[in-house]
Amino acid sequence: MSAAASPPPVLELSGVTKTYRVKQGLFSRPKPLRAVGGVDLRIHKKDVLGLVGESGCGKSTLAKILLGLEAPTSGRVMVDGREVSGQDRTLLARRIQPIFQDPYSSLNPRKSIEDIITLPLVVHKVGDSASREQAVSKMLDLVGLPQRVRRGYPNQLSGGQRQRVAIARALVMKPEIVICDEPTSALDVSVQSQILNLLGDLRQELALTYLFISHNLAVIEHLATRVAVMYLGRIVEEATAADLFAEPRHPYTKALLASVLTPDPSMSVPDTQLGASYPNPIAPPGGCHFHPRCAAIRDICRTVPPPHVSDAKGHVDCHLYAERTQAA
Amino acid sequence: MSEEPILAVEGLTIDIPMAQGTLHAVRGIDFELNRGETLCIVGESGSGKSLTSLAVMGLLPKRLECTARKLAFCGTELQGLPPSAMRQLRGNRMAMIFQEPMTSLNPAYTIGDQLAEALLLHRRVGKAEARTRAVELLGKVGITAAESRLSQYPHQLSGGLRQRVMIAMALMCEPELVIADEPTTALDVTIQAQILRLLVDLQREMNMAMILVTHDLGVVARVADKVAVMYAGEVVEQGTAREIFENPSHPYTQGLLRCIPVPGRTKPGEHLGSIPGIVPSLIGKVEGCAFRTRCDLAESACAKPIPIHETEGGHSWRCIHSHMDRMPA
Amino acid sequence: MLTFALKRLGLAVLVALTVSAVSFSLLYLSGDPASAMAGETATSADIESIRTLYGFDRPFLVQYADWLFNALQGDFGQSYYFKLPVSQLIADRLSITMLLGVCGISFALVTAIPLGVAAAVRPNSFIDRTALFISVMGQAMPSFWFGLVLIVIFSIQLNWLPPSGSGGWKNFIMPTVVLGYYAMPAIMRLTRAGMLEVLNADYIRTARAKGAGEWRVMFKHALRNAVVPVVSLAAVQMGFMLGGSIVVESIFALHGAGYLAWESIGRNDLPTVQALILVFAGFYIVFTFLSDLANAWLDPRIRVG
Amino acid sequence: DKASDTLNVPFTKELESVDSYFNSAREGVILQRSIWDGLLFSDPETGEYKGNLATSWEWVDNTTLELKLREGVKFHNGEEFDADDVVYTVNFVADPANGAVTQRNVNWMKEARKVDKYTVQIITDGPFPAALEYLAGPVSIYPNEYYAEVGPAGMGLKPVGTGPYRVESVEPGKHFVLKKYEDYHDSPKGKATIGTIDIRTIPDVNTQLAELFSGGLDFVWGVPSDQAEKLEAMGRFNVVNESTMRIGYLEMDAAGRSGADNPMTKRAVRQAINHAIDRQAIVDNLLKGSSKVVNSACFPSQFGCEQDVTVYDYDPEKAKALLAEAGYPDGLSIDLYAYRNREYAEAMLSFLAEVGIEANLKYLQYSALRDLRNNGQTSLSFQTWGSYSINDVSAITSQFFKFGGEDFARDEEVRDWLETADTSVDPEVRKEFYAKALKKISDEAYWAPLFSYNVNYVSTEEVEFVPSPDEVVRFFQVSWR
Amino acid sequence: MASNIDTLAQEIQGPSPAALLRRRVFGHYGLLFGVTVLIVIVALAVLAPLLAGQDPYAQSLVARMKPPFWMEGSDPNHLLGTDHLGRDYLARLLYGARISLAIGLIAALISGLIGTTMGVAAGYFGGRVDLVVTFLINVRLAMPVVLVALAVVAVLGGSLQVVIVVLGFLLWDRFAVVMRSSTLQVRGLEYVNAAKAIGCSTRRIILSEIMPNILNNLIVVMTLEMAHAILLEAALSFLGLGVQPPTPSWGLMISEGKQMMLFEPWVIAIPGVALFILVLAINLLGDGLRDITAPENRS
Ligand SMILES: Nc1ncnc2c1ncn2[C@@H]1O[C@H](COP(=O)(O)OP(=O)(O)OP(=O)(O)O)[C@@H](O)[C@H]1O
Ligand SMILES: Nc1ncnc2c1ncn2[C@@H]1O[C@H](COP(=O)(O)OP(=O)(O)OP(=O)(O)O)[C@@H](O)[C@H]1O
Ligand SMILES: [Mg+2]
Ligand SMILES: [Mg+2]
Repeated sequence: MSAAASPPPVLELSGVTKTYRVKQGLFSRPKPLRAVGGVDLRIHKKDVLGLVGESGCGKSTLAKILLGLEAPTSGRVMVDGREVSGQDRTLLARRIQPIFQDPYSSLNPRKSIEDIITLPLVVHKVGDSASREQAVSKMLDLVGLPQRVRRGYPNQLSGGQRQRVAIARALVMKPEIVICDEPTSALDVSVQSQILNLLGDLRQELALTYLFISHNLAVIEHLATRVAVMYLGRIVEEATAADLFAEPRHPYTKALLASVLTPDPSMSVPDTQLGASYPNPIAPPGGCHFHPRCAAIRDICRTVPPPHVSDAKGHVDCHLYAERTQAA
Repeated sequence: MSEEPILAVEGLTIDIPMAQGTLHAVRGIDFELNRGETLCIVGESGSGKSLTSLAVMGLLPKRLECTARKLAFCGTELQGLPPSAMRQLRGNRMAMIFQEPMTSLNPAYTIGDQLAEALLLHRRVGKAEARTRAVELLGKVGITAAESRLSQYPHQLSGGLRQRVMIAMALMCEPELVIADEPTTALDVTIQAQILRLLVDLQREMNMAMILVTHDLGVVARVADKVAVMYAGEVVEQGTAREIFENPSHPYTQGLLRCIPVPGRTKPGEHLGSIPGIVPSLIGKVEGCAFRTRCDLAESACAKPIPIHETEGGHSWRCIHSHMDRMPA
Repeated sequence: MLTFALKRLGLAVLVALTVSAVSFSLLYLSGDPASAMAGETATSADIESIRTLYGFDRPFLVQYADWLFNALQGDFGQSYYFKLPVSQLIADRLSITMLLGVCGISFALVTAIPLGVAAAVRPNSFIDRTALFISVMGQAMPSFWFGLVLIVIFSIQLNWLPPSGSGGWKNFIMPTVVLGYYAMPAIMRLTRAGMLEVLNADYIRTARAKGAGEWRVMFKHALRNAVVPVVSLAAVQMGFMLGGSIVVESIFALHGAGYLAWESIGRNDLPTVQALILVFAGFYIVFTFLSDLANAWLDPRIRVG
Repeated sequence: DKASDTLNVPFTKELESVDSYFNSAREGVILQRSIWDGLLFSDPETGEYKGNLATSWEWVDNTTLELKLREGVKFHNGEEFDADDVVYTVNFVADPANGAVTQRNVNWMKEARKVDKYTVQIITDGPFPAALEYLAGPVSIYPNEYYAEVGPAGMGLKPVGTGPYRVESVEPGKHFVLKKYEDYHDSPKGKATIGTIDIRTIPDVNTQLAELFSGGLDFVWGVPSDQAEKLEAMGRFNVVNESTMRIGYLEMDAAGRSGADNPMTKRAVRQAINHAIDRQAIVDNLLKGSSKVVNSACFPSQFGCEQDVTVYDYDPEKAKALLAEAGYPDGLSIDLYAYRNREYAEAMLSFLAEVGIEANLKYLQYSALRDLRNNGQTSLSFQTWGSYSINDVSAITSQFFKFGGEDFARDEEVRDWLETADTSVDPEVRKEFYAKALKKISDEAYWAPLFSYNVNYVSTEEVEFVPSPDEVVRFFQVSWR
Repeated sequence: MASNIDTLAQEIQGPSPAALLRRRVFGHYGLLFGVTVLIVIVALAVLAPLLAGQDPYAQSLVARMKPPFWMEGSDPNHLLGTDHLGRDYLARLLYGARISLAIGLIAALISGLIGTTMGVAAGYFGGRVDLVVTFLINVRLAMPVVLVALAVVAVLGGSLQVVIVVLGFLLWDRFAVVMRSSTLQVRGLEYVNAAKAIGCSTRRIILSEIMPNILNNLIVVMTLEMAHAILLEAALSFLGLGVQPPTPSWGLMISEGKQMMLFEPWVIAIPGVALFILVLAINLLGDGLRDITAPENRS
């Protein structure tokens, strides 16, 4: 927990921004869309950083940047203190591996399970065919798939099984960091729990670090050690899981927590106090992006972007806390 | 009880002819719904929830074979009703809200046109009147500047707004029964809560009966008066929400409840409960309990016809075990 | 909107320029235009004098630039063969081809869309199979052969329709059928596929849930969306059809632009061939442009950003 | 048809221009004969020259022909015909700068001079014995004022002449309507009988026949022999066959223009090819009708066409032997160029193959083939020549053996003999030297003369028509039965 | 009394893609018909020398225009009669199948190579490459194929090779369009991202992740273009600017037979029907392939 003494973070982002140019109608010229705007983030070894936020807020884009699938428009990505952009992509690929949301499209339907799992080894020229064979066996055991699936094809597996294959593929190179982009949101709850349990076990066993993206706060709470909340491309609050769930600070985080529906028949549907309008990412609102929906809005929020308030617990971008710290 | 149920379903069966054989997608389910009540149908993907709700609306694709001992809306048997009579009910006295707000609105027409269409089809009203009603309902579902929204096209709205439009559209004719098929699954958590709240409020206000189809137990717990838990085409357990959550009696329901992490209840990092295995295929002959391949308590008797246990409070479940170890409340 | 139109226009001009450059170099770099002009009984001296007279001895690029400069002003030069301005010649012949094209595409649309819709409404039914059969036949039937067969049946055996010429509406029936049948299968299939896809769309279920009748669902909700790609295809087909009218016109002795093209190729009448390629390309470009506009009008997702 | 007094006929080819000096097609000649008149008229049956627009003529010297003109003739537009018209027409077309398409038809004339209103002199470019033939044929007289005003283009769109038919309408290349000219002068051509001639261009013989069946056409010519036979058998149509002056031949590169090592430079090879082809079989089975095998390099009826030349009969064995003798015991491979009658060419391929000559057919457009020929790149080609229907051997031999672009013999002796014959006005001298040349051409087997062509004329039974050997349909001689 | 719940639960694996494919192939009558007919035609073409029993080039001017066996006056030596030069029609028909197949196949291969390269490059790299390729596709689509093909053949002279090459260089547009959109589609799928994240080279991604998944579309377009090329060749030959005689191309046979079509309709009927059947079979094959491979069944 003591930030100062700890070794450098395995993964560090500073000021990462990604801007797309999107065309809306046939007749309009492309407009910039800031999918990720100035994100600072650190992930320490064996941490599970939960990243939550609503659809379209830039979570997947951030994940793609970390995986080297997209180049950030600006900002730096550092792995073990070394900047990534200069590094060889294959090096990055050995250390950071993904698990995607859709277990159906994340596996090449034309390849056998064995081929899918050994692909990283083949690409990085690790071992010979015999050792790869062994590696597949080991991975299948690890993710709890029967050996006989190795000659099968993705279409013969259920969603949960496919996700296990994806996990096996991600882990076969023994990466340090696994980026899980909503790995369970396409799965049924009964399967989701299997995968969550598996991910938890693997983390213990292999000392993995996760960036875990989800919009299910219950899942995040269950798995994450730290949580970052994203809104319209920015991280608006970041803290340890315990702190964040015990004492959410940003109004958006509060609303998110309030909208978690625990299966408790004695409660009714909560009122999140959020406005109905969802902002357009192409023309984000001025000032604090969140202000049109904020329950605790003040005048300043409409015009001035919120400050970046850091403290021992983490950080929060909100005018409410800026004043409090100033006052203190 | 004295009042006639608004919807009574008995022995609803849906078979789908497929290349490999017949898929018994829904196998003899029963439920009843009274005026002003909310029934939640909950179950995993593919368990037949959507088919059941489409069957009630009479919207099943023709090639599916649907039979029931009884399928009555306000006492009227729907089976065998001529298509025109069925159309008179649809959108008028019973309405439906679909899961995908992104694709459930016709991209070629304005919001206003699509809202008005429902009313124009069933009421003798003019265009202007239909518009006024549309504006009124848009206001009701929390859409600001409703007037200007009428001339917008679906693609210009965000998902949450579109789902509100869908709700407004369903309510145009003040139906007595609304069937919402996973109305919030595709939405963000915050918006989901808003939409659910809106639905519940409107349902109370208009005293509609509502069937809410979902796979989210959290939603069920908060919204439902009655719950039907479906597994592989059968209702395995049915009862009041309180009964189901406090006294889950079918091993599947119990398993489900153990699977979900609950903030404050499950400990972070701890193993969650899980249900091993996968849903069986329903193609071909299906006998006995469909859940037995995944059930800890399975016995050979599970392959035989399964009795239904029913308590006095209307709580019933389909299992060979009548008295289960109850989950600690 | 304006920038869009301008951009499309710019692109269209660029496409047309490239087409003209490609065809110009194909045609002029090989073969000897002077000899072509001279006619069948000319001597080598005749040919030489023509060569210098018309400037065929100049460098290729100069000739192209010259041609292009004039073409931009609507002057495609003189037909070597008819000794008439090519533009006048083409204008004269184009009316028949256009008429044929319009008839052909109308025939294709009028048969293909109802068939496609009917087939999509009842997949695997008798009508679907019939439609499929018709389209498969249409795709496999060599149109020149089809034309000959029609002549044998309807002109010779039955003596119902005149085998050639362009005197009256009867003359256009067989060419229209041959040309239209060539374009029909693709349009029908696209209509069917589009309707099938649209009929499975969620918003169709929504319309039904509102209590809309089948016809309303089919025509107001489904067809409107399914027809968008059909419009583009019809435009493309129309462009192809004008180019493909060569075969039909030569079978039915219709003196349209297609037939002119064929004859001009045989006569090495390069300015005419060149201009015709450009005109056909121009039509294609114009049609696709119009179809884009039509689609924008049909599909608000394109129209309003 | 008879009921409407309209003769519906097809043209096979799109005519480039109706102005007869600016087209080079058979169809143009047909129109020319109907719309315009020449100064003279050549009786198609006897070949005798008669006065038409001229009434008498006389050679003043070797190069000056003086003609008396017919009086009282009016052009279709009412313009009066006189010496000015002749002078203007001749001087216009004889000037190469004006670009008359077939220079050969007009370049023998230097100029025309008006003597008085009804007398002109035509000055030739050197002695030109065939002058009368041309004046009776391709040289027709245009109205000077009108022609000066509209030029060839205007004449093509709205032709005006003195002929038996006036032009009602022209859609260039597509459709021509002729009307009987009621005020036609008392010409040896005779007055037209049919009121309207409606000509549509229908490129395909089949379509023409289909139209004939369905009543859209009354009269069709150039029908291939197979179809003609069938039509005749049907009994619904009149089928008439007439020979033409066109002959087919194989041209061989004896001069080695396409390469000195070209097998065609060897006389034995050329003779072998002569022996290899069963011309009689081709005539009997493919051309049929009144076609004949020709042995000399000209059409037999042409003046000076010597028939007593070496004849190469069909003898494949001898052909093989000759090939072996020439050093090709295993045969050889060569390209055969052709531009018309693909089926005849195909048949020849097969005959050549039999003696071991593997010929690859290169079937080209005429103009493309002519380019190659003029560049000396065709070592073997199947050619035909119709001599512009001029019944004089100079119209064929002099075209091909006087070191022009199409001369693949390049025989100086032959050239000199032909030169002598061409420029002499003494028929006996001409005959003698043409015979010498033709004999040598045969001996050396520079060509393989093949056969003469024929034309089938098919009409409905209402139509009365007598063909002439010059392939020219004279509408004014067609009548209803 | 094992009900299928017990058995199916054990059997985690469904049928393999190959098995699924087999099942779909045998359930598709159009496809089966197309394949069968095509196999027969290919067999006939390959075995032409054995089956024909005659030289397709051997002429006999005295035995011209013999009618086929079902008509009066037929010659048992010439089952389908003889053409205008007395060549055996059956032999020409069989050898003609070779021509058509060769033209279809080679032209489709050439255009497939061009179009696929362009389409995949455009779809995968996007940006400028895509702009250029889209532009070229537009240019190509704007050119009237028949006209350009005729013009080029007229200029270069018609021979089998020229026709094949010209068609090959003209018919790549559909490949480019389809391959581009397929590539775009596949490129957006997660497994391509996964392969990138693994560190696969661009070459490997294109060749082993993208190509296998768009191969079905490629094959479908290939068959359709093959049919297209065959029809176009026939049309060019019919118009006299295609393959040259005496090559027994079906289009040429129709063109030559056209002379007699009013009197002897079988002359054009035989090669016409042959052409029709061949193209029909190829199209049915293509349609069938599209049907059975189109929606990759999701469990
Ligand atoms: N390739 C792209 N081109 C243009 N815009 C893009 C692209 N990828 C993403 N975007 C836009 O960037 C924003 C962020 O997208 P992103 O996929 O990162 O969101 P997300 O938080 O992962 O959402 P979800 O929860 O739905 O997966 C969105 O508005 C999206 O439309
Ligand atoms: N039109 C159809 N044709 C074939 N099978 C169908 C069709 N509609 C549904 N099914 C099958 O019927 C079963 C039940 O489907 P249903 O849509 O009712 O499930 P659901 O419970 O609504 O699932 P989800 O949560 O995924 O919406 C599934 O196995 C599905 O594959
Ligand atoms: Mg995402
Ligand atoms: Mg559903």
